[in-house]
Amino acid sequence: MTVSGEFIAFLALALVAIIGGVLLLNLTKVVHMVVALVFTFLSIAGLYVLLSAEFLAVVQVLVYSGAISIIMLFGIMLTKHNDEDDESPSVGRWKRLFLLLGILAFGAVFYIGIYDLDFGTTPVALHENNAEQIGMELFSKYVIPFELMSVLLLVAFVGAIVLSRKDDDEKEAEKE
Amino acid sequence: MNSYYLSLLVFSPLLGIVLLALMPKSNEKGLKMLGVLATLPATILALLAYFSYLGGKDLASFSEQVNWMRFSDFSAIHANLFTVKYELGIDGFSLLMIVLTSVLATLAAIASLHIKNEWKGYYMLFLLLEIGMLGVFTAQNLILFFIFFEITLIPMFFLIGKWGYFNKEKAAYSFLIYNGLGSAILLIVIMVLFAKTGTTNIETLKVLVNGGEGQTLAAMSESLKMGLFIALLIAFGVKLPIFPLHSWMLRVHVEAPPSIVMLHSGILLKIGAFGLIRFGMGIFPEQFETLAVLIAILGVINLLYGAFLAFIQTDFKMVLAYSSISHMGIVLIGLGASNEAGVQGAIFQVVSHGLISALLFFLVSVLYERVQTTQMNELGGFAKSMPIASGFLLAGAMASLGLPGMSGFVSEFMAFLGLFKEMPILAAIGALGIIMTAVYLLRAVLSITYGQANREYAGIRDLRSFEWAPVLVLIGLIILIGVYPAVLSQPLENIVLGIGG
Amino acid sequence: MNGVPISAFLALALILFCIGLYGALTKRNTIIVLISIELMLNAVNINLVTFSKFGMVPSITGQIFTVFVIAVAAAEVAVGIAILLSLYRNRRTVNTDEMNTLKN
Amino acid sequence: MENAWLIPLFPLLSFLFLLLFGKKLKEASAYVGILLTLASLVYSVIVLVGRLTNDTYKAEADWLQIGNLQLTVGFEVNQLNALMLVIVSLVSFLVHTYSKGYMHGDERFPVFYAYLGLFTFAMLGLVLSPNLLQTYIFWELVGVGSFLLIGFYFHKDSAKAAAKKAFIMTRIGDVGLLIGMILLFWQTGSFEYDEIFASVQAGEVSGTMITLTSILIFVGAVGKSGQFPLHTWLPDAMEGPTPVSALIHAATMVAAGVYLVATMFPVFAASETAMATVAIVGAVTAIFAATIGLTQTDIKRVLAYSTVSQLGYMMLALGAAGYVAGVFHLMTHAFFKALLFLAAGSVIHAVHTQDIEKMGGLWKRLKFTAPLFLIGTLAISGVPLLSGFFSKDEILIAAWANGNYVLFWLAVIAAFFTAFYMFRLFFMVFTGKPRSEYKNVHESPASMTGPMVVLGILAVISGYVNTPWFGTFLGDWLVEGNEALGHGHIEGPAWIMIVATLVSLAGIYLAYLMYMKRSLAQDWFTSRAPTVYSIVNNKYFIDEIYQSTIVYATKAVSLFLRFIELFLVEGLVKSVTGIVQGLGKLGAKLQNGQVQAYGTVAFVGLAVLMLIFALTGGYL
Repeated sequence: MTVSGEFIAFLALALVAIIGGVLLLNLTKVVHMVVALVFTFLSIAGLYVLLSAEFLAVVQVLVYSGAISIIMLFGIMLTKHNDEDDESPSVGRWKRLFLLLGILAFGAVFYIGIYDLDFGTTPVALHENNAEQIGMELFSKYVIPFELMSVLLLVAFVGAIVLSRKDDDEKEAEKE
Repeated sequence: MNSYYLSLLVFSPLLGIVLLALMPKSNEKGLKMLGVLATLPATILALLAYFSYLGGKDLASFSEQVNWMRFSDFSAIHANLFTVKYELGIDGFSLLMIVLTSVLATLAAIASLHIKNEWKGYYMLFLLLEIGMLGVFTAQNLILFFIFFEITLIPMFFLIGKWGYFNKEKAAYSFLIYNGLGSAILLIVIMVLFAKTGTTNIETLKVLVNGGEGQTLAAMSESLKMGLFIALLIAFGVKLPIFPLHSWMLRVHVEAPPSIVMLHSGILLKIGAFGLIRFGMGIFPEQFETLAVLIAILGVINLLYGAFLAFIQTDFKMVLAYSSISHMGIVLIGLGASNEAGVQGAIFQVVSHGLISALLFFLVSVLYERVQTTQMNELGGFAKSMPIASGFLLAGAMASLGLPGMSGFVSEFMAFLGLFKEMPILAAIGALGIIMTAVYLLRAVLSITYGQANREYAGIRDLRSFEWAPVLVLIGLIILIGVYPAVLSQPLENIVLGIGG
Repeated sequence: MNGVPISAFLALALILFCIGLYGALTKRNTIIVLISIELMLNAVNINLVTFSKFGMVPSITGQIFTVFVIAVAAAEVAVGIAILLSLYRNRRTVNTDEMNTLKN
Repeated sequence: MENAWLIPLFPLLSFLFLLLFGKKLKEASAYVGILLTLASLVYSVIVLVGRLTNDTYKAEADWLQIGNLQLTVGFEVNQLNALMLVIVSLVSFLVHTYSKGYMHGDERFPVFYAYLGLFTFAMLGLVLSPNLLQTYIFWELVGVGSFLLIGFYFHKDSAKAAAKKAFIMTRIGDVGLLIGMILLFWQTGSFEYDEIFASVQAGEVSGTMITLTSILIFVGAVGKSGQFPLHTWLPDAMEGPTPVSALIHAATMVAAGVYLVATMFPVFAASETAMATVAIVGAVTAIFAATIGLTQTDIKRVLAYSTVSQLGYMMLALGAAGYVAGVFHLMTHAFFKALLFLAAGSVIHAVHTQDIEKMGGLWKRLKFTAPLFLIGTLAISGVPLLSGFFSKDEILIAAWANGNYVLFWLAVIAAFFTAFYMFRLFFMVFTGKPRSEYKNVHESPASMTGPMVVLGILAVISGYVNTPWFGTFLGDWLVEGNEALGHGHIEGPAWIMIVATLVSLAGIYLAYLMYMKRSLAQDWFTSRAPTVYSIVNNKYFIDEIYQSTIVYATKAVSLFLRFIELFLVEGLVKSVTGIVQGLGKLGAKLQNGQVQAYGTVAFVGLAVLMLIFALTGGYL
């Protein structure tokens, strides 16, 4: 296999993504964890570029690295923001081992399934006018799901607001 | 063909349950009276059936069938494929068991007059138990058998757990766990048979499994049959009980109220023997033949093991419990011989031990009611204060150790007669058990009745009015069978010939 | 033409999914659990995009689905954080092992 | 004779009647028992007389059907049966009468009579049985009767132990009988005596099988007849009331073993080994028990050991092919031993002790008892002209004729011992100075002396039915029409009779020297060989040996099994319950309410499933 530039880029991005994930598991401060994950999200965006999905890469950066991470940080700050995630080892050691074994088994099974997967390469033109292609599909073939998605988002936001406001009412009710 | 006689017989205690449910809880006399009365219809019907059989009536005319369940429609292939019918019927053996069950149930109900509290619940469960026992012996297919089998477990569990002695909960749980496991295995066997043959009717199975007319849906290999048979052996071995599956039964014997033990030792243990003879021998005769030696060896082990352990017990109830194990060994010995004499001996032993252990446990109940202990080192000299009860106790022990002229001898004799023909050496070893039986029973009974009274039992009364009935009926039956065994052997003729011939 | 095989992407997605799963099931802080779930969703997204390019029938549909997933994930995070906040107000904790009301 | 089956039913009736109404009848129940046994006796005599002129009568009815096998019950009257019927019913009747005086004042008087009835019923039934199965049935019932009567004084621990011991020791023998009987059944296809004999004589049974079965049946006889090594229960059985000892442990039940061997004689005769076994066991028992009898001080125990010894004689006779001699001695022994026991009972009744060292000088006080006791003593010692002389002589001749010279001399020595210890007993009880303060010693009532007189007469004259001088009537009659039983009378050298007489007189003279004249110190032997004395006095430590071997072995096996029970079986239980509990606890632990835990389990389950699918290729 020739070492192409694309391959080097993939390796680098993959490495960053995995390091980000591992740090998520191993860091102690919650804020640090979230920040570590931002790197993962960013490198995934890079991977999208490699996979000829420029539009998605942009969305990924915007939504994940931007919006979701920020929401998370806000969430942390609104709760015990300097909380350290001290994993009490005595309680969950067996559970963790159990789970680790399960995950390894899971990973192994899937790895067996994918390690020599190759459908052969069919030349495609996804990278040409990527955003336009997506837009065409979305507003022709997938218009109903798209609309439903907007409804879902709306409901979610309304729901989020209601949930976080409800307690205020109760508190006022308690005060009175 | 459809007479509702058997259904009436089996479900007649239901009437008692309904009436009891309507009675007020505190009406002790009424509840007890009703409880005893409610067992009578079944007894009368069973005796009627027995005498009409003696009078020449065909047992087949008692059987009845109603369609009940159907698993998908295979009627194109065969009308009865994968159907389960509600079908009751009796042959000579089950007729005897029904008579035994109903009579013992009535007597145990009388013995239950010693119960001190919660009469309402007690008698309701008691009658439910009776339904289950009667049903087990009349069921003509395996699923119905299994249902009735389970019906006996639940009331028994509560009867032990609620009205027993000090460790009653533990005894009840170990009863439930062991028997639950046993019936789980039984269920597996039934389901495999059902899946393979499409029927659970016992008579049909007897033909199908042994490659008679008609064919099974899926072929059954010899090893599968053997496996099923061994599973059956274990399932009923728990019930019987066969060493080493017996420890639950000891606890039950010691902890359950004696009136319940009368039924338990008298009937419920016999379900194991009944199942082995009916299903083990009936459906898997070849496998039975192959394992006959093993069964006989197990029988001898049971016999000796129970006898030796009974010898060192200090609690009279324990002695009787081990003696039950020992006597069930004789059933196995008879079955292991698997010739006419052996099988007939086994069946005789089933009936005779039912009567004898019921008698002995009833006397235990009488004794316990008066002195609140069954520890032998605390007892002694009862022949002075209770000569009649002691006399009956001695008579019961004599019957149990196989005194001629009583039922125990006939069965023991036939079982050994059978085994000596097939395996003389094993039988000779087993004959040691006859000596040991005498040793431990005399030791136990004499230490209660003979000797000096260890403490003053002033004002202890001998048998009271209602206590006479069970004692007299039981000892009468024991002697009747011992002197004139044809009362039992006559209904058995066809069965025994079918097996041995 | 392309030096990176399809299995490399899939393996990466698998690793990330496993990490996310492990985090989701072991971390005590609910926020980290939420984030781990996001990571799992991302791993799925990688798969979708990969198949949209290298799959049996390459097409843009995979990317469309990714868009949907991202949208749903955003909605989920919003609702999740909202629930978390209201929980925090009630119980003064974000630790999962103290949230065992299912038991009682 | 067709109604001979009624004979045992009279005592059964007595048993049932007294069981039901005994409480009301009090001591009047004695009359019920006496009358009903008298009826048996009368009928027995009629049957015997009938048998003298007619042939064997046999009747049977079906009892039990086992498949194609048909077991029957019935009765048979042949020579031996008829003779035994009379002996049993006579002794039983006499004992019934005697007990009226002896048991007077006992609060369980009716119960005693009921038990006597039960025993007599069983014994008569045993005698009438035409097949082995029925014999076995009554054989056991006889054992129960004996058991109940030995344990009659149930509050005494010694009586309780003796009853238990008697039952269990005989039970050991019974199992031998049972096994032998069943084996024989499968060999010959029948329990009927005549069919068994026919089959054996036709050579249908292999030689080893005959030996095996006859020895097993002999084991039964050994147990019942108190032969070595199962003899220990018989002396202990003296705990029962004395009339019982006279009836059961002298005249009837213990003779049942001899009767059984006599009945089965054709089978035994077919095997030399079996015959030799019987003879050897008999001779050994005879001498063995006689030596123990030398040292005992309890009046009833002396008699008990002498019974054991005499039973040994009978076995020796049968084993030496002296069928007639055995049966003859059985008859005479029944009379004189019953007499001795009843007389001993009379003595005990008078002085309220059984220790002969405390007695003495009773000759003048007990005017009836003493001479009668003397008659019995003379008869058992084999003094000429009394019954014991003739029957013992027959046995010695049989042993000599059979060629067992060792056994013959053993028997002669035993005869010497017998004469010695019996007269030792007699002299110590009745002569010398009164050794204690028995002031109001009085003779027993007529109901007790009457039976003794009858037995005394019989002890004198019963020997004359079979003598070398006046004809061997009994012997000829017994073997009439049955070749297998041997000759009626065996001719033997005349010096045997002289030797026997001399030996018994020597024994008597020695006892006279030691205990009457006291010219020979009583302890001249014991002081010279204290070890031998101590061994004999302790009955060769047989009880102790059993105690330390068989009893301990049984206990050890039991304890070992309990160990198994506790650790193996209970271990099984514990593991079953442990598994169930462990699963339950694990399940409860998993229900901790944490979503993550549930998720973990669900996921791991999924992973395991997938792993299984992956490894097995998708389908199980």
